[in-house]
Amino acid sequence: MSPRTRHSLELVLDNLVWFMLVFVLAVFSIFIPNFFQLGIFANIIEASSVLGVMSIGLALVIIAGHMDLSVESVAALSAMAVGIMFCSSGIGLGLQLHPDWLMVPVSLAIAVAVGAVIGVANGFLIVRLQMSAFIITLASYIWVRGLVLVVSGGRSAQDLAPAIRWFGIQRLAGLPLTAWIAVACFVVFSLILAKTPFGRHLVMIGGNETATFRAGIRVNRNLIIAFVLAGAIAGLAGWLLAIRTSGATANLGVGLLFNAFAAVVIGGVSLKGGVGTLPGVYAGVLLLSAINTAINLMGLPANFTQVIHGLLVLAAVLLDAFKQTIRQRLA
Amino acid sequence: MSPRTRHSLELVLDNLVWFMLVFVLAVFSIFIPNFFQLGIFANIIEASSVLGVMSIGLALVIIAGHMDLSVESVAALSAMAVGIMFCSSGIGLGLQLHPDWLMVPVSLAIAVAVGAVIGVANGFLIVRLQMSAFIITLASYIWVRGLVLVVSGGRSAQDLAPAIRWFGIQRLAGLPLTAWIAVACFVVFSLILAKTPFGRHLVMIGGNETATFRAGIRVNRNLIIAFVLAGAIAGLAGWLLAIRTSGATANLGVGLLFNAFAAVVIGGVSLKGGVGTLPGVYAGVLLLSAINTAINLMGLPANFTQVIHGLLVLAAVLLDAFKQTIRQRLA
Amino acid sequence: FAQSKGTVYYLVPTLLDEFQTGSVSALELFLKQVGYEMKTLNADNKTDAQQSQMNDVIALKPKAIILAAVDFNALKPSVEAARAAGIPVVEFDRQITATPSDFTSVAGTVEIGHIAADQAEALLKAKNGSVKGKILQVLGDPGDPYTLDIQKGFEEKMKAFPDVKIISLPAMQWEASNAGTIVADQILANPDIDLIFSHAAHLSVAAVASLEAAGKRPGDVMLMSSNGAPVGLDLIRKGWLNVEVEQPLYAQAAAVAMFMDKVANKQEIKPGDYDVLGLKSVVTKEAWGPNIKIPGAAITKANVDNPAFWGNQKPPTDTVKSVE
Amino acid sequence: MSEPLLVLDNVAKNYGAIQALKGISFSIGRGEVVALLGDNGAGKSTLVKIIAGGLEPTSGRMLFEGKEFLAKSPAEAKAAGIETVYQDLSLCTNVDVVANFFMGREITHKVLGVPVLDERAMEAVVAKALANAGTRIPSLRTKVEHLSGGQRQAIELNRFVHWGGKLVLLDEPFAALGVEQTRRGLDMIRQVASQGIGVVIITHIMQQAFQVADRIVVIRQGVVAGDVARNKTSPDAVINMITGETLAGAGPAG
Amino acid sequence: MSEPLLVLDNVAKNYGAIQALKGISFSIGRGEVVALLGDNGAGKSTLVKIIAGGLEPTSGRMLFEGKEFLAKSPAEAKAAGIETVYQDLSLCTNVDVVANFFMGREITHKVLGVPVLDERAMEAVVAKALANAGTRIPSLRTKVEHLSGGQRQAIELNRFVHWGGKLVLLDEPFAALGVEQTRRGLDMIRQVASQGIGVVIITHIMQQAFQVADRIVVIRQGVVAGDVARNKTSPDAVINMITGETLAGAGPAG
Ligand SMILES: Nc1ncnc2c1ncn2[C@@H]1O[C@H](COP(=O)(O)OP(=O)(O)OP(=O)(O)O)[C@@H](O)[C@H]1O
Ligand SMILES: Nc1ncnc2c1ncn2[C@@H]1O[C@H](COP(=O)(O)OP(=O)(O)OP(=O)(O)O)[C@@H](O)[C@H]1O
Ligand SMILES: [Mg+2]
Ligand SMILES: [Mg+2]
Repeated sequence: MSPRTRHSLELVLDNLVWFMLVFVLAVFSIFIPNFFQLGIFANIIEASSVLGVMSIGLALVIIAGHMDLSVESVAALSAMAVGIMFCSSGIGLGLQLHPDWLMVPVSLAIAVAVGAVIGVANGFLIVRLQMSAFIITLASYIWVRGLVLVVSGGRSAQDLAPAIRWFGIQRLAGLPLTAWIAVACFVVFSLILAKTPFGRHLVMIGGNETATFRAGIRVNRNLIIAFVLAGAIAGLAGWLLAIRTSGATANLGVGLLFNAFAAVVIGGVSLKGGVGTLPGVYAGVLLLSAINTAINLMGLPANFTQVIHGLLVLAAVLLDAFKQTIRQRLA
Repeated sequence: MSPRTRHSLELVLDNLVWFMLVFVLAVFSIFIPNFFQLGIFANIIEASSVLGVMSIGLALVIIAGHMDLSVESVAALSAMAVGIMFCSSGIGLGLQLHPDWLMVPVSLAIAVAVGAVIGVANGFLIVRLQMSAFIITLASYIWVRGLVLVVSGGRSAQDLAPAIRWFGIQRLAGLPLTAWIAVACFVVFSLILAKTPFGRHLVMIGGNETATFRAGIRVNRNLIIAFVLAGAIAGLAGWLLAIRTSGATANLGVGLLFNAFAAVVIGGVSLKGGVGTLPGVYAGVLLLSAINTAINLMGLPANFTQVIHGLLVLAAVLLDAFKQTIRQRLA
Repeated sequence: FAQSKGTVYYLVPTLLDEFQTGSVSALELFLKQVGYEMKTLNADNKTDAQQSQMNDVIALKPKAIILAAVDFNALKPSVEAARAAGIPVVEFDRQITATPSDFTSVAGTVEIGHIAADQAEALLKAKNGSVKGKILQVLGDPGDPYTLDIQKGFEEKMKAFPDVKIISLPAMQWEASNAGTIVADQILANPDIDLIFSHAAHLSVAAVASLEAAGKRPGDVMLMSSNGAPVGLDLIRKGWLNVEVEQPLYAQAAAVAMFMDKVANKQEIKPGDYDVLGLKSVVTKEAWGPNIKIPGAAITKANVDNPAFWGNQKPPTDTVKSVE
Repeated sequence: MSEPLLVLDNVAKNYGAIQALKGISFSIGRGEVVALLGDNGAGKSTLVKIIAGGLEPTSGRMLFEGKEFLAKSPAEAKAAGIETVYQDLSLCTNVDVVANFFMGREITHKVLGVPVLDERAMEAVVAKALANAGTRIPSLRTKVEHLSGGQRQAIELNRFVHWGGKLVLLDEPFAALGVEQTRRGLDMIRQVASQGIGVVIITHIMQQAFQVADRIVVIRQGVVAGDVARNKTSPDAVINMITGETLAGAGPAG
Repeated sequence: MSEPLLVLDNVAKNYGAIQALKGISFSIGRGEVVALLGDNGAGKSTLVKIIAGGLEPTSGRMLFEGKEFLAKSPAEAKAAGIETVYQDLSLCTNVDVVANFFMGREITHKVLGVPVLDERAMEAVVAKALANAGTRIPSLRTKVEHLSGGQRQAIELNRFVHWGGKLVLLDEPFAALGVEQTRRGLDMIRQVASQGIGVVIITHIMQQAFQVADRIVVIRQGVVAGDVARNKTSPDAVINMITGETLAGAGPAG
């Protein structure tokens, strides 16, 4: 075949998940009543913002050859911290700052800080003590969620300060600001990963840690930064979560972790490390969110939703299998 | 240092998790009132049987360089199948076979078969389509649990046929037969992994799949077998779960997956594949079970338990970190 | 309450839900008043975990075990084991009918569904003149019998009204933002939804957040939820929530305390009417043993500030006394 | 010589846009040692992988013992009697020397009908093989990850002798071997050939080629640039074939 | 010659029970090329890793430019001016040639104060370097996993030239290189040395050693078995030093 057709085909393959997304959306629009409307598409993007942000941090550590199971609990803890401080009812203390907008940076800073601290803990234990990231962050996953229970006493906070809620309500081009924040994060971190030495190093560490170590790259430092980033970003996700639910409950965010992993993998990131891009991950996130929304609109008996959900995810992934076969053809 | 001391030290390190277990048990016995009694130790072993059996299958695929997230849901499905057929109340159909003992092999066969079928599906997709085991089995994790919801309608079955329940009640040397079944599984599969060509091949595949492929080992065949085994063993775990519960509930076994992973990793199996032994895994299982029991007996405010649990797991793992440092000394 | 009469264990199914957390403090309070220490174990919604806890607690030989089962009937074997070991078992909040127990104090989840149905009927009639319209029912986890029973009760009563359409969707694992997504999507797909019924108040909070984000104001869509958590009451005060079906948490807990002496000492409990914190309650002898039923109530703007509602977080001042 | 053992007929291989092999044709006789020479990136390893069943050719055909032949997998090639030593070593560094030596062909004895590994028997064989090759290894039970480059290559090189077969493909088998080990390796190859086994050996060291080979085949940029009997050529002549004139335009080619 | 660049004083290394190095002492001068020879498993790579900061010696000391020296990590060694080419290639096969060539030392330009990779500049440098080395690579943007053994080694070997430094350690750098590439490599080493950079090169091919080295150091079973100026010895003599008489007792030791 001609180099040009080959080239364009390569392009399609490299961005397959995006084409999958379009395909899936098309199918849903045709077969699911009420699916095809701007509002729904806006919902898909809006609903994906928390998961999306969380997936960024997760993708970073996975690309660097490790993983972080604690992101879900970290997000919950950050959300709870924000909730307790800036909610006016439930267990909220209803903290007030003047001028009001001051609460935005402060709450954000708190959320991110909480996440970063746990990220430091994870990173330190994993890198310095050379422990398996899986088991360390699994422990964090448990004890951080436990911490949420402790600080909240199992109760919930609601009525987030309007100044903060504003991000969830105010819309720009039909999308709430929270969604735009997620998009912005993807743009920024995509650039960092693709264009800066730091990003390049993460990819190479994920590919061959020994090689990078021998080449004089400060592997430990980079890895710890990656874990801190993962934590901090999870904190941001928690902030968005609090805004979305206008407060925080003890079980907030339960189940996000698996979706984040699914999104990352569907997005083309290899769990072996060293392979993957963030735009792909965002496509994966949107794909999952689309599937969720579709299920909400299909109106099937409640106890069928989960099977359908699993099978749809599977289907989405199987599409990806074609990639291999087609590549074979090409070669 | 003298070769002999070195040798014995190596021995300790290689079986560190067992020493950790003894250590932990000792500490608990000293500091937790009522912990030190045969009944409690029996409980620890009894409570660990389901988790233990499940961990065997998981460990096999992980050692072969892959993973299986579906084991938890598979166990639940098998349990539900057994529950629906042989339970006399709830959604149970109260199937009767004569002579009674016939129900034992039949129910067992059903449970194992259910698991094996799903194992085949996983294995086929992963090996033939060369998909990431993580994402395929993640999908299974979701849809299989969904299937449980569908067949059960979210309801539960109780009053398992006494002939089957018998395994959970009849005790041998203070332990219910279910516990002995788990122990037997560990013995058998430890031997298979360590002493047979099949086991050897799994380990080598986990170490370097290309090499084994080039050496003419039927990699795909071995891997599919591994996944089928994982499924079938999960089915057996489900059977034990049903016996333990004397029935099945829609969300039976939720959370076992994480514990299984923790046990496997604490047991010294590397998630990168190619490293690990089953006795170590059993030690890991007992360790986690001991921690759980300890927490139940400590009688601390309920909303602190989860934090404690996470931190104890962490502590258990950290002990493992010494291993590295000591090895350094040795070298 | 001078010296302690001994320790009682409370096996709570989860602490990720305000009703359960509330039950811990309420039981602790009332049991103390009648002279018992209480220790709590949290099963995190895991049936098998709760079974292990039963086994372990049995080894501790407490005065009694108060069990709020993760799954209504799956703990049958454990209950039997405990009673065989001479430890009385009290069923709290979640009924176990498969095997006898020493005392049962539940609001009756199906009944909650019935009350909710009555309220829905009234609300729809008020809005649409007759009982017709669309209801979005946000369930909890589809694997949780608690939510399924409420659904059962609600739907069997609503059957009477053919032109009421009910859309039911589960918020997996009772997670709030799942509920938020469901509402956000449905409000677009079915703009004509009249009433949203969430099976827990904290789900309503997320629902409200989504409505707000969709530009709705209080009253545009009617809301109703069950279990009477504080968050629900706040939403009523704000005008978002029309009705909260309250579960009489305090009364349920008080009842357990009132009969604890009899339970612990294995004396029989006489059927009849009892006054529990001012609520008229009936003790009956059922196949599964003595059973006290305490009517749930519907909370509206009218009575929202009544301190009897546990959602107001004002534990009753008058102490409970053991039944003689 | 009788009909050749293996005949390559215009074998070509593309990796995506890259033409690694543009059409290779030559043949190997029974008991013949062919040295396959060529510049880096000429396509030697690619060719070996195709014969060994690790890669599918884009076009062309092969005759093995006169019959049409195409191995879908290394297992098939092995079954047909083709042993291969790959350039990028293929050992499982997570297991010990013995396990690697017997990878996929473990010696077993039945216990209650179940095949059980016979470690002792295997260890004895390995010890003998490595002794003959003159390779010192601290302990046959050390994991391969703890071995030196040469020690690893020795394991891989000596495996094939043990299994014989009909055709042996050696992709730079001496690259990491010591002087003595290389000498013995070359002797071994001659012995193997004398048993009527065909041998293809890839190397970049001229003397090695001239010491052991009957025929020399040179590949340049995916085509056969020369195919001569050893005794009819000289190292310098071969080197010219390898480099060709094209080297002027060395460096990255589009 | 002035004070030596690097002095090894009785450096020893144990891996658990295995004594890989029993006490090595020799020195390398500025601009001097030392060929480090030895049998498989003699301890050459171990020694290199110790100097390069990848391994901690069990005992012994080193002097670098007269000062006590012990690199805790490769980064430290690099900072001190020691460049290393490892025997087991250390490339990230998941990224392209350019990325590997500049691993850890990327060329960047600031954009709003943020360092951004300057791919064009880097690509130009790599193209030039590889052209000089006479290595053909389809495209500098192909991932290294798609390159041939020799092509990979070429990348690694040519990195160090670009970075110079004070001391260069080459562990069998030509093992996979073609004839022409090897020739150019040897020339390059002489050039590097002529700039006053010390070079340690490990190889199993006598001519290479005799072609490039000023001095030849032989290690046998972890001890220095010989340290002679090239022009005072002969390949055969060296080979005897390498193999020694001990070979009688070859095969698994210990
Ligand atoms: N998997 C692959 N994908 C793309 N190109 C490849 C792949 N493998 C090899 N190539 C290219 O094919 C050409 C031939 O590679 P091959 O490994 O056969 O060379 P070689 O003759 O073995 O070289 P060397 O002597 O260095 O081992 C090289 O240009 C290489 O870049
Ligand atoms: N990580 C390790 N653990 C244990 N033993 C090791 C380790 N690395 C090397 N050895 C042993 O130390 C000895 C020296 O190894 P080294 O790699 O230095 O040899 P070498 O001289 O480089 O050999 P070659 O010429 O084959 O590369 C060998 O016997 C090897 O088995
Ligand atoms: Mg090659
Ligand atoms: Mg070496």
